[in-house]
Amino acid sequence: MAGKKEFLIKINLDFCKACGLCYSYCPTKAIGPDKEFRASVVDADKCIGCLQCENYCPDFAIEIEEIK
Amino acid sequence: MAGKKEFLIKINLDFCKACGLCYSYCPTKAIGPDKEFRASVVDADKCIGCLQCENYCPDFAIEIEEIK
Amino acid sequence: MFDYAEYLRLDKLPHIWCYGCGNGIILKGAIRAIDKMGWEKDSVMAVSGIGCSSRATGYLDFNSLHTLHGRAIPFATGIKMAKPELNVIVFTGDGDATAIGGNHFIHAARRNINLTVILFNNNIYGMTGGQYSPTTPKGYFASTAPYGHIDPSFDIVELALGAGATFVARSTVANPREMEKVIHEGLKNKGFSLIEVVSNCHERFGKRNKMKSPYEMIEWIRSRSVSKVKAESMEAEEREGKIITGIFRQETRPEYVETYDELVLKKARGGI
Amino acid sequence: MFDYAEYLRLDKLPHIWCYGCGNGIILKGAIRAIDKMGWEKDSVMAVSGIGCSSRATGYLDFNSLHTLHGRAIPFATGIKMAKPELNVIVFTGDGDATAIGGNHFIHAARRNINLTVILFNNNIYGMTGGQYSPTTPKGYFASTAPYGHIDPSFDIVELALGAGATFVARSTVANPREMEKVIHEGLKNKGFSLIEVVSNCHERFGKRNKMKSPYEMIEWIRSRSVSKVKAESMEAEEREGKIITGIFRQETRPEYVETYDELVLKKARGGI
Amino acid sequence: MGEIKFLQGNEACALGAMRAGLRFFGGYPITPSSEIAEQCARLLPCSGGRFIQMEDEIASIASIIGASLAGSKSMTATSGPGFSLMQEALGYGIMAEIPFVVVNVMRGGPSTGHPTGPSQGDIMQARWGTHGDHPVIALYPESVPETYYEIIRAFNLAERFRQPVIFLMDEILGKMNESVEIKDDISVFEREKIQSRDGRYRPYAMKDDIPLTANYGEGLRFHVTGLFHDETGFPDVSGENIQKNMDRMYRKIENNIEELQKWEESGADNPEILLVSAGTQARSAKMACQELNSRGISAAVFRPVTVWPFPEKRLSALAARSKKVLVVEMNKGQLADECRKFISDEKLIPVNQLNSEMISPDEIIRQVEGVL
Amino acid sequence: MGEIKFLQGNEACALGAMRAGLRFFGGYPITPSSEIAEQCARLLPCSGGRFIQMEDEIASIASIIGASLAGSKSMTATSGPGFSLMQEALGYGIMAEIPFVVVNVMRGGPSTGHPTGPSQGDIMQARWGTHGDHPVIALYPESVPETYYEIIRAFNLAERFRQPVIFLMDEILGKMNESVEIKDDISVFEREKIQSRDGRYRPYAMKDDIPLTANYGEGLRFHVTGLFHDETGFPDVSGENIQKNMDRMYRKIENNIEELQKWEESGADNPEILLVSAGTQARSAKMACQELNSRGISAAVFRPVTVWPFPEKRLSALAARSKKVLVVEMNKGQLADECRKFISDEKLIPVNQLNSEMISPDEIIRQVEGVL
Amino acid sequence: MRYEIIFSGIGGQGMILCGKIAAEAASIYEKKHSVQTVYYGPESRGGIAESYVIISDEPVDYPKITRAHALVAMSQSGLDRHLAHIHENAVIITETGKVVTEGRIPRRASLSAGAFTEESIRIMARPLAANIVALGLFSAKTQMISPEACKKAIRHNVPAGTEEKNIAAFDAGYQLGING
Amino acid sequence: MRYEIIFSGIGGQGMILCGKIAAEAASIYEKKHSVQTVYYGPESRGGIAESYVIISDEPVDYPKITRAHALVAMSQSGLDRHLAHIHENAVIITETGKVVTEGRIPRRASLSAGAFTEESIRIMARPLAANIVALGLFSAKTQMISPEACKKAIRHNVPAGTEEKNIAAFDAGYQLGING
Ligand SMILES: Cc1ncc(C[n+]2csc(CCOP(=O)(O)OP(=O)(O)O)c2C)c(N)n1
Ligand SMILES: Cc1ncc(C[n+]2csc(CCOP(=O)(O)OP(=O)(O)O)c2C)c(N)n1
Ligand code: SF4
Ligand code: SF4
Ligand code: SF4
Ligand code: SF4
Ligand code: SF4
Ligand code: SF4
Ligand SMILES: [Mg+2]
Ligand SMILES: [Mg+2]
Repeated sequence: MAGKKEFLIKINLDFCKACGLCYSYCPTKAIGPDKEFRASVVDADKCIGCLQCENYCPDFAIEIEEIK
Repeated sequence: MAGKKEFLIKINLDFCKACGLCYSYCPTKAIGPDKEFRASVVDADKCIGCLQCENYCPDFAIEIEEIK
Repeated sequence: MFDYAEYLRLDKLPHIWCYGCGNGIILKGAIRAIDKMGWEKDSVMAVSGIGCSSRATGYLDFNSLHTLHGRAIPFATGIKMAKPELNVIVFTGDGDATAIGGNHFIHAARRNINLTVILFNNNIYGMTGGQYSPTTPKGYFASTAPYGHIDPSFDIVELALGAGATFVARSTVANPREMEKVIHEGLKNKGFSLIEVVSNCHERFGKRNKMKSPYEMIEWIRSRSVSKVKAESMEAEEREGKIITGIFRQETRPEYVETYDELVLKKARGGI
Repeated sequence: MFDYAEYLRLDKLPHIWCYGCGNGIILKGAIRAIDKMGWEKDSVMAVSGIGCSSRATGYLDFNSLHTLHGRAIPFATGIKMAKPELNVIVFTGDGDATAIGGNHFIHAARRNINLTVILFNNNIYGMTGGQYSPTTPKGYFASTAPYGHIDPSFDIVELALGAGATFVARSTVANPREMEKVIHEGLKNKGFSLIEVVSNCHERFGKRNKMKSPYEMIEWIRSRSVSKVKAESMEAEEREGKIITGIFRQETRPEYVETYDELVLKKARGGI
Repeated sequence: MGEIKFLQGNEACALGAMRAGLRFFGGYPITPSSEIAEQCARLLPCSGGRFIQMEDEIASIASIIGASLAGSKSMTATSGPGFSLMQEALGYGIMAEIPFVVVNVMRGGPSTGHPTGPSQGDIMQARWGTHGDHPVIALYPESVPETYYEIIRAFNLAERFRQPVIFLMDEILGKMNESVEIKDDISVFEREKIQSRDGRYRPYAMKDDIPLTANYGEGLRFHVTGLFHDETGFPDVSGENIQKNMDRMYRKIENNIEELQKWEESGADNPEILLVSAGTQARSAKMACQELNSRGISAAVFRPVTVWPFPEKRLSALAARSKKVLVVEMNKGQLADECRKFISDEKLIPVNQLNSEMISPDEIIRQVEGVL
Repeated sequence: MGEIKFLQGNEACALGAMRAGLRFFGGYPITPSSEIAEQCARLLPCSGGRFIQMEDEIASIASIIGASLAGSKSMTATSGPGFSLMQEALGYGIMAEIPFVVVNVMRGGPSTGHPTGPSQGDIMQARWGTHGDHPVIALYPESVPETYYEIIRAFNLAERFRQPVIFLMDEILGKMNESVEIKDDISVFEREKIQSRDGRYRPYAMKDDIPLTANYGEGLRFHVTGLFHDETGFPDVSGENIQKNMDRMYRKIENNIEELQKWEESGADNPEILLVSAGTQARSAKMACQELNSRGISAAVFRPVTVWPFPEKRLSALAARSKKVLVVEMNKGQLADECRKFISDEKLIPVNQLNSEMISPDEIIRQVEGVL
Repeated sequence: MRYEIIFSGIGGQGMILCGKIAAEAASIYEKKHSVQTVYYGPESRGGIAESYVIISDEPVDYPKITRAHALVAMSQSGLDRHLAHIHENAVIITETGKVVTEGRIPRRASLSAGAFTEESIRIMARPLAANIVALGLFSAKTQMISPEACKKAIRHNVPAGTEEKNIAAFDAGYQLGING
Repeated sequence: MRYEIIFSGIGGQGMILCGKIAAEAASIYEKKHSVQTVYYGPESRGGIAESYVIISDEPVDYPKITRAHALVAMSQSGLDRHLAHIHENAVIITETGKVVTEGRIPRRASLSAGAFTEESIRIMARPLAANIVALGLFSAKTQMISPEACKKAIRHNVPAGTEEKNIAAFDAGYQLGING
């Protein structure tokens, strides 16, 4: 789809403490919990770059980068 | 003069520190300073019992009593 | 005739305050207000910190406690918690209550514990020789402000309101009868009451600021005083430097120790 | 992409805070706001007291100082007086700033010294295990309130206003972008700025009060939040228990150290 | 036999205080003492007492002084940083001769130091922390059951001598769990008061150098101040009055030193090696001593329970008969330094460790072997 | 010869501090120290420094620690009650090794005590007032000119050893007027800094056990904490690190004890009678000594100027040669007690008075005659 | 005899409670002498949190570990840190999958591992009682404290309402020990 | 020789300033050694406020009074309290009318009294300089400190603008001494 932005979801599992905030607040469920409740990418295409996950993550463990 | 109240001006010179507040605030100048600036009765008849002197005296050194 | 002697430890007089010091005027107003409450002397507890003003407790024939600089309120809090039936009155100064004791002041206000705080605000540290206090007005001189004072002052009334006090009032020694009245209102409040009384210290403040006599200072105070009602219709700039008098809050909220007894004591007994 | 790493001491991460602790959300918001100021890192001085929240300074690649419980503000005051060119930011908690440090808080506000205080209000003493703080809401449980808490809370915004702060705002972790904005406004103010950020501590507060997860707690915060504008049209009872967010004062008044330098330094030099 | 409870040291401190008649606790949380406050918050209202968490440690100690003056047995609990903040008001309590108990659960210092580590670093501070000359009473138990009983003794001494009592614990003790037998026959000292007045009531009228001040609110209106004062309670800063009262305040302790002091001796009689150690650290010394004894080395342990006034006389006598005295402490040698006053430098061997662990029996034995 | 000024002790303290490079004073007034603050308020802005009156003593000491970290030589001044309140932050200064000077003009204690009376009651508090083990530097001059020069030395030692220095005065000294010769050749120590960084800047990198921490705001971003910390300044509460740093902090003092310690000896060589006395009280001892000497009695005075670390070694040597050692103090015997550690009880005679007056030469002579 | 146990883990795993239960069981319900001490970091969660239990027929003087007879290690560091402080024939209890034991256990020591977290999740749908499962295994393997005493102490120490689940967790652990 | 002076009075009478002027005069302008110490009560006004001055050719050790050579007493208590601490032939200076001296002065002591307050009021319409008048009398009677030195010290210590009045007050007191 022309014009649709794409995003890279970068998760740092060394920092992630599995609090669940990022995926709880992700409006598109582009991300979700892994087996140990850490953040993991469910469907990167769904990401709309709203940065909710990044803003709520207390642990500097998830960042969103726009792919140009 | 009938109805005019009379007042006893009681000054305790042991307590008086010569601050001058009582006679400064006396509206009738019934009281005034003595040689050492302590309170003294100038003219008891002028006293109207307004209690200004008593209220301002910081030293419990002057009290007004109505003579009945 | 009002019998001050009834409430005084006469053998401690004359007091140590300078001639014409406003502290004596406030002490008298407080005595008249307490008298109106009709309390047994045994039931009254007078607590003070350290400062000229804090010497007040020594002259009063109540239970009396002269504590540490700034700490009158937490001492009083402990007394109230231990014996809520005591009528606890705190006598304190601008330095005592709002400099070193500022934290205790706002916390007691927050808790709404039933203390009546009579704050002698002479805008200076009197006892230690005239250093600036949190209420010394800008531009005036103090022993630690030799080039003129630059600190903005606390508005003690605003501070008490901000902290949550249920009774907040201000009066001055220029108006002893009004002062007596607001102290009386404060004593009636079941909760934390603050009565700020602006007072004169010609010795440590006046003399450095071209006001040599008690009378001059009291008139200076009078000249800056406006009632709350009048102040409300004034512009902000006009209000600058004014002493606004009156009752600023008079509210009924649950008292701290009563709440403790109702909720905590009850639950604890039921629960265990 | 925002580069947090630029401002972090990465080797100190992961931080010691619990999973989902709001402290991390605030730290990030603060970083973004500081970034907007365009300051050199060398010119930023981060000062904190003691508490979970006060650990923030250790993670920031600025000049940083972890002081004593309650004393971050007077340490910061000394730093500002010594080197006014530093941009001094205080990271503190509800206990640190309004319990033991309450007095310093109101005095710095009074002076209008140019410090930006970011106050992490999680309504509890996190680090020591969940004792009630001056902002723990009534009726909730804490380790020292086993029968339910009875203290009225400080409204920190009201307290700062009452003390004379020139910038006063409140935000919450439920709204990280708004938080970032008000912190940024606070940083811009040349004078004392207070930004209270209501935060979540599920570990020490939530778990005792039927909110086990960070998410639940943040939603609880959100559910109680109303904007200042909206709150103004609410009845007093309705406002009860609400977290009112927004900027409550934003005012220009002379800054303390600048005033000192303009008046005192000048006069002293002229006069001697 | 009384009920047996399994308790944490901090919990035993709170329970013992309740047993001693605690009616008011004003405190501010700090690791590793907070459980004492938490327990008091839970227990006090069950017996009609009251708990308050104050805004800081200064307010806490001020509040308990006020409550004590109003007749409630009172206590606060803290650790090093808070204890430092309490020093001014502690001096007020000593000056105005007011009974209350201050618990200091020692952690690693100075400053914030090591909040969750043990230490015995505040022993000298307990003696000298507040300004001016002043006598001090300080107790320091070694175990959870002893904590329970010594806190009761702390209250009894406070009430009897009209003096704050400092109750030292350490992080290990505060957080340790042990069983305590709660005995039935415990004596609790109730405040004695001179109620009679001829003319003005004299709250500081003395009986055997101890003022038997009444409580506020019981009909005798009196004045209390932190200035030097005379029998009436009013300020008197004349040289004679100051000298007289300072002498008396010291005398009140010295003349009752046997009632105040308490210590434990264990191990060999007339030992060659004397181990001196207080608090939980003494338990390690005792284990070491047993091992030494079993190896045929004549060793004993002297454990002061009353730390201040320090049981100098007894220890001095014991030391005189020993060849070496090892003072074993989790600090830089505070009690050892005190012992220098009456034990010669040749005999005295400080054994110190400041790595947030108790000195182990092995280490003590190693040190003993080094001097044999 | 320098200018001669007639100064009050408190004034000399402020002027000397200015001479030492004082740039920031944060204080809270208290009798009998307030003139120091007042003078600093007047003098500091004249040299581009700044003065602030804080809301209390805790804020005062906190502010000067902050200012010192930002590069300004800093001082506060107080008396007993304020000094008690400063203890927690004083410990912070020791732990984080920050240079500043705290003046305590001693008055009658404990508590509010006798605000306008002199005493030497805070000498032990200066050593042990804050919690946890810690080394201390404390100076105590006897006269107005010595105050001027010793306060300069106090700043120099603080800067050199990266440690708060406690400057003791007494009410007599603070309020006394005397003339002072203001010399030109005074050496002022300027803060040495290790500026180089390999990787992260290490503010607590040591040179001869002393950290040469940079100032904030000069391009090296570092962290300071009151927790135990390693060379990087970040917390490290491991046992090894705590032990290592506590040992080093003590060593930094012990290894430089000769540079730190200062005392005065006057009177007879190899005296039979040795008078030990500090501060203004020593001046009375010196007059007594002269009189004794003139009566043919072999007497001398030992006056510690550095009170902590106490000049034990020298005094011990002197005492060994004397028959009796009288320790003359306006307190209950605090230095005398310290002397018990190295002078036998038979030799040691405490001469104490606590009536808010200096012990007179006559009284000292009377005491000496009593033991002859 | 003096019997020493280390319960080691990280904050949140309940090793401090575990030690308290064991010590209380020994002291109150088995009438032995016991003492429990703790070690923990400043972190609220995630730092070291462990406890030491001494059980003896005599009053216990030194309350810390000299050489442990048993080590319950719920984390890797908890195992590794303490291997130097155990008896050569100590009983070691760890969680399967979470703690690597290969090549680390002294030759004469006896190792028992269990899937504590799984068991807990099975019993109460949450991992919270993993520590109690481990305690059950410990009780079975060492026979130092009877299961009855342990269960009494568990009832006394776990939050009201969770007693039965915790007893079940203990039993599960105990069974692991009997069977394994 | 060691010369000791007591300046005694109550707060507000300026006896502390008086002592400072005397000591400064001796030390700065006459190049002797001197020291001044003070005693005062907690009261802002009205309590005891006095100072002690030691002047000597040698450095002064003990800074307090052993036995005073001169006593300037502006209050009754200031005289009475110190009579025990003066040399038998001391110089005593008091204010006429304010201090009763009859039967109190030691036989060999020399007493000089003056109406200091009156003099001050005459000179500056206020009683403030009574202390300086007394200092003048002291200077004349004892000759311990030259009037020149005193005047220099006065200029240095009184509030700006009041120098001349104070010098006049000193001269008036000095004249009293010369004449009396
Ligand atoms: C801890 C402590 N710090 C300082 C002082 C010194 N001090 C005594 S009174 C006072 C100021 C009093 O000011 P205020 O409360 O306004 O009383 P005032 O004398 O003006 O009535 C100060 C700073 C003290 N006694 N204790
Ligand atoms: C003088 C002193 N008293 C008490 C403490 C213990 N203490 C450490 S942090 C803290 C409370 C912190 O609360 P807050 O500031 O709200 O921080 P949070 O942990 O909630 O973020 C307390 C009481 C201390 N370190 N120092
Ligand atoms: S940026 Fe928005 S949509 Fe994308 S993962 Fe994060 S929260 Fe989900
Ligand atoms: S918010 Fe951060 S820490 Fe929490 S689960 Fe997501 S990535 Fe992990
Ligand atoms: S009562 Fe009034 S009129 Fe009478 S003397 Fe007093 S002030 Fe004057
Ligand atoms: S107001 Fe009182 S003290 Fe003042 S002059 Fe009048 S009577 Fe005397
Ligand atoms: S100094 Fe000021 S406040 Fe104190 S007694 Fe004198 S006039 Fe009153
Ligand atoms: S205890 Fe609370 S405030 Fe502290 S780190 Fe955990 S969640 Fe955050
Ligand atoms: Mg005042
Ligand atoms: Mg908090």
